[in-house]
Amino acid sequence: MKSLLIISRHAPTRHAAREALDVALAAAAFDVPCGILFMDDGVFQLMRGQDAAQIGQKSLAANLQALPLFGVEDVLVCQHSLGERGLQASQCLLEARVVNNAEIATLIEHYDQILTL
Amino acid sequence: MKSLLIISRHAPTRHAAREALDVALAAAAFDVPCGILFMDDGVFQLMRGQDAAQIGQKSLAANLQALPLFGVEDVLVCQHSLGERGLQASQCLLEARVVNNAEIATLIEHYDQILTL
Amino acid sequence: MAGLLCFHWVGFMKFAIALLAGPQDPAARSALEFARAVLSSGHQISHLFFYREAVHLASLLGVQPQDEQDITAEWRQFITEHRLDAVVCIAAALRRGVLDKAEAQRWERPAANTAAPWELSGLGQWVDALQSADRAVTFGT
Amino acid sequence: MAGLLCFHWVGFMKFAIALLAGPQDPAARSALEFARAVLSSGHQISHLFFYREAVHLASLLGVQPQDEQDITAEWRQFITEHRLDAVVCIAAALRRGVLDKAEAQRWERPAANTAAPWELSGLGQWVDALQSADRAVTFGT
Amino acid sequence: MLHILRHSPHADSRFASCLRAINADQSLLLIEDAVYTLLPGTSGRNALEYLPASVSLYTLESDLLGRGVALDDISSRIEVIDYQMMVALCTEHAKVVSW
Amino acid sequence: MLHILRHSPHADSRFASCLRAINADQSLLLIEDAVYTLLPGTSGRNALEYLPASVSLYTLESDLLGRGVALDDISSRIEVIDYQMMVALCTEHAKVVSW
Repeated sequence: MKSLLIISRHAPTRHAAREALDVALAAAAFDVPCGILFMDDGVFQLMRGQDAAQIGQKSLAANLQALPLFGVEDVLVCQHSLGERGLQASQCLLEARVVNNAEIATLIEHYDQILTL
Repeated sequence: MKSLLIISRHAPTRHAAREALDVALAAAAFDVPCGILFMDDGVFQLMRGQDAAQIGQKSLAANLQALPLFGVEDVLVCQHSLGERGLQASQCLLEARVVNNAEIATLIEHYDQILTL
Repeated sequence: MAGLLCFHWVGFMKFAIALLAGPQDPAARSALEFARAVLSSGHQISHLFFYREAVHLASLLGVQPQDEQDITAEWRQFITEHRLDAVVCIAAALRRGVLDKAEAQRWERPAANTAAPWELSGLGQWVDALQSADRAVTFGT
Repeated sequence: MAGLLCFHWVGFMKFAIALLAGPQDPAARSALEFARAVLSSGHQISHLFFYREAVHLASLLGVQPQDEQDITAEWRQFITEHRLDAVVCIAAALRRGVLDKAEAQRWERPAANTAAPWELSGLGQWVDALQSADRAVTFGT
Repeated sequence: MLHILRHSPHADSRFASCLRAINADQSLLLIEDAVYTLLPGTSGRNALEYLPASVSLYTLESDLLGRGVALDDISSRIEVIDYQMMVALCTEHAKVVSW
Repeated sequence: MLHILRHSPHADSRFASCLRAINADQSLLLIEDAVYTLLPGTSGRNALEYLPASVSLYTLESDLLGRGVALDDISSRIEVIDYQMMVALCTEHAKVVSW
């Protein structure tokens, strides 16, 4: 099996964020070794206290929490992106491993395929 | 008549650029006093030497050249946006008046309505 | 004294509301919430105009998952209930494959995917709306 | 020596190509030009997958101005001519109102707007494509 | 004049363009993903703080809550409003510019 | 590994994100609006020049010509290619990442 890293870089309010999670969950359901890296505005998906109903949306929380249950092994968040946005890993609603630029470059080398979504 | 300023801020390859020009031309056709300000990536619309057929597009040149003919009075380009992109007004395919930030703020005060497209 | 009061009393206004982004963009909801608030504040909506990707809101074919809100259905209901003019830019709609029966016949396409309360018409409608409204607000830039 | 030659000889490859952006985005053309070059280089396209706004490419209803190229028609012709598998993500398509006859009936919508050579299917098809292809290239991110 | 920003300060150059075009005595309303600009300790928030005190700043409560931006974290300079108040703001300003 | 950038360096944070993730001995291909990065005298072009010499840089000729970016202005470090050569690049690299 080729491993797959999904780089999710859209804010949770963008439909693209939901569709990136769908790809990760679909891949994991087919037993593809799969990781997900939240980067750029994608880190906003991990903010606690989002009340999506206020803006007429369905919460992403269930899809996010399904990631480890479905076997998405690596849940990662970009340190640089968090910092730029004034966020800390302790504020995240998933246990995501914080990775720096060098670690991201290594991750991208390590996985067989990368999808930026 | 209420005057209308259109701020066109998309690169020429984006469909949004064409649709912003369509609005300016439609307004001018109805004799609305109308200006257009090219800002951000919108200044790329004014670059000389674009061969749109190379990328399967129809050139924007005809629509741009129609602006003064249709009576679009002010054709303006943002100095800051040009500078950031390494461009000079002399490289533009329309005679556009270069405006700085203070002049842009004044323009926005002067026009009755502003559409960012 | 009356003059001063008049100055503060803005009165009821006619709003023109334009939407540029499609059903998947949060702007589709912002515009609807704003439109609802315009009416509930006692103002009037003189024009609704749908341009660029917003023309997809006029499609009758979208199917949303059961646990998600259907913004196109909400817009359709709002427009119908308040008998509003909802103009979809015809040039933008044709390009993106949003056709009513007349256009589907004219261009010999196999089906239509929009109908009343949506109306396909030209950009002139928006130009006109901008002239006649007291306030023009654009969503989904 | 044979080993060294083998290392440099990449051979013919199976490409999976995904497109995420719609017909109005320059990526729709980049992906098509790339796909043509894959075939003209002697390689094979094992899968085409259309996700997000790219599902609108499968609509049969778009009408382009006469002096502009019709990218959806070009894609349709390319897929038909080379008998390629062109899978449109069914979940993304339903949301955006791109339905074939079967889905239009299932969801009781008044019309269908897509048909062969486009095929509506699940994300599993893309996952499968990523596994079986030698190279996977995404356009329109 | 009322300026409305809706995009994330990180995703686009609109934020900078709007700030370059804003005059003293005008108003700025942050909606949708632009509410992320209000997060403490960010360059966007600093840029807002540097605006002249005569610029009035507003944001939509539902967009804050929807995105998990805590009301407690918002600068006291920002007035938190609802859609009815947004309509009122539009009536009080002669022009509305959406960026 | 081949990185492909397609967005204008001014419109989005992808350019910066890609540069943060790129390793020496990898390749970068600029297509579509990313060719604007090649304009002389811009911060984007400078950022490209600062990449290690071991990073190979490519761009698509049709995208340059379509946007009016003059071939003469392109740094000699950049190899100008067509779609067939882009396909060849994809076969020569084990992985392709589109930003």
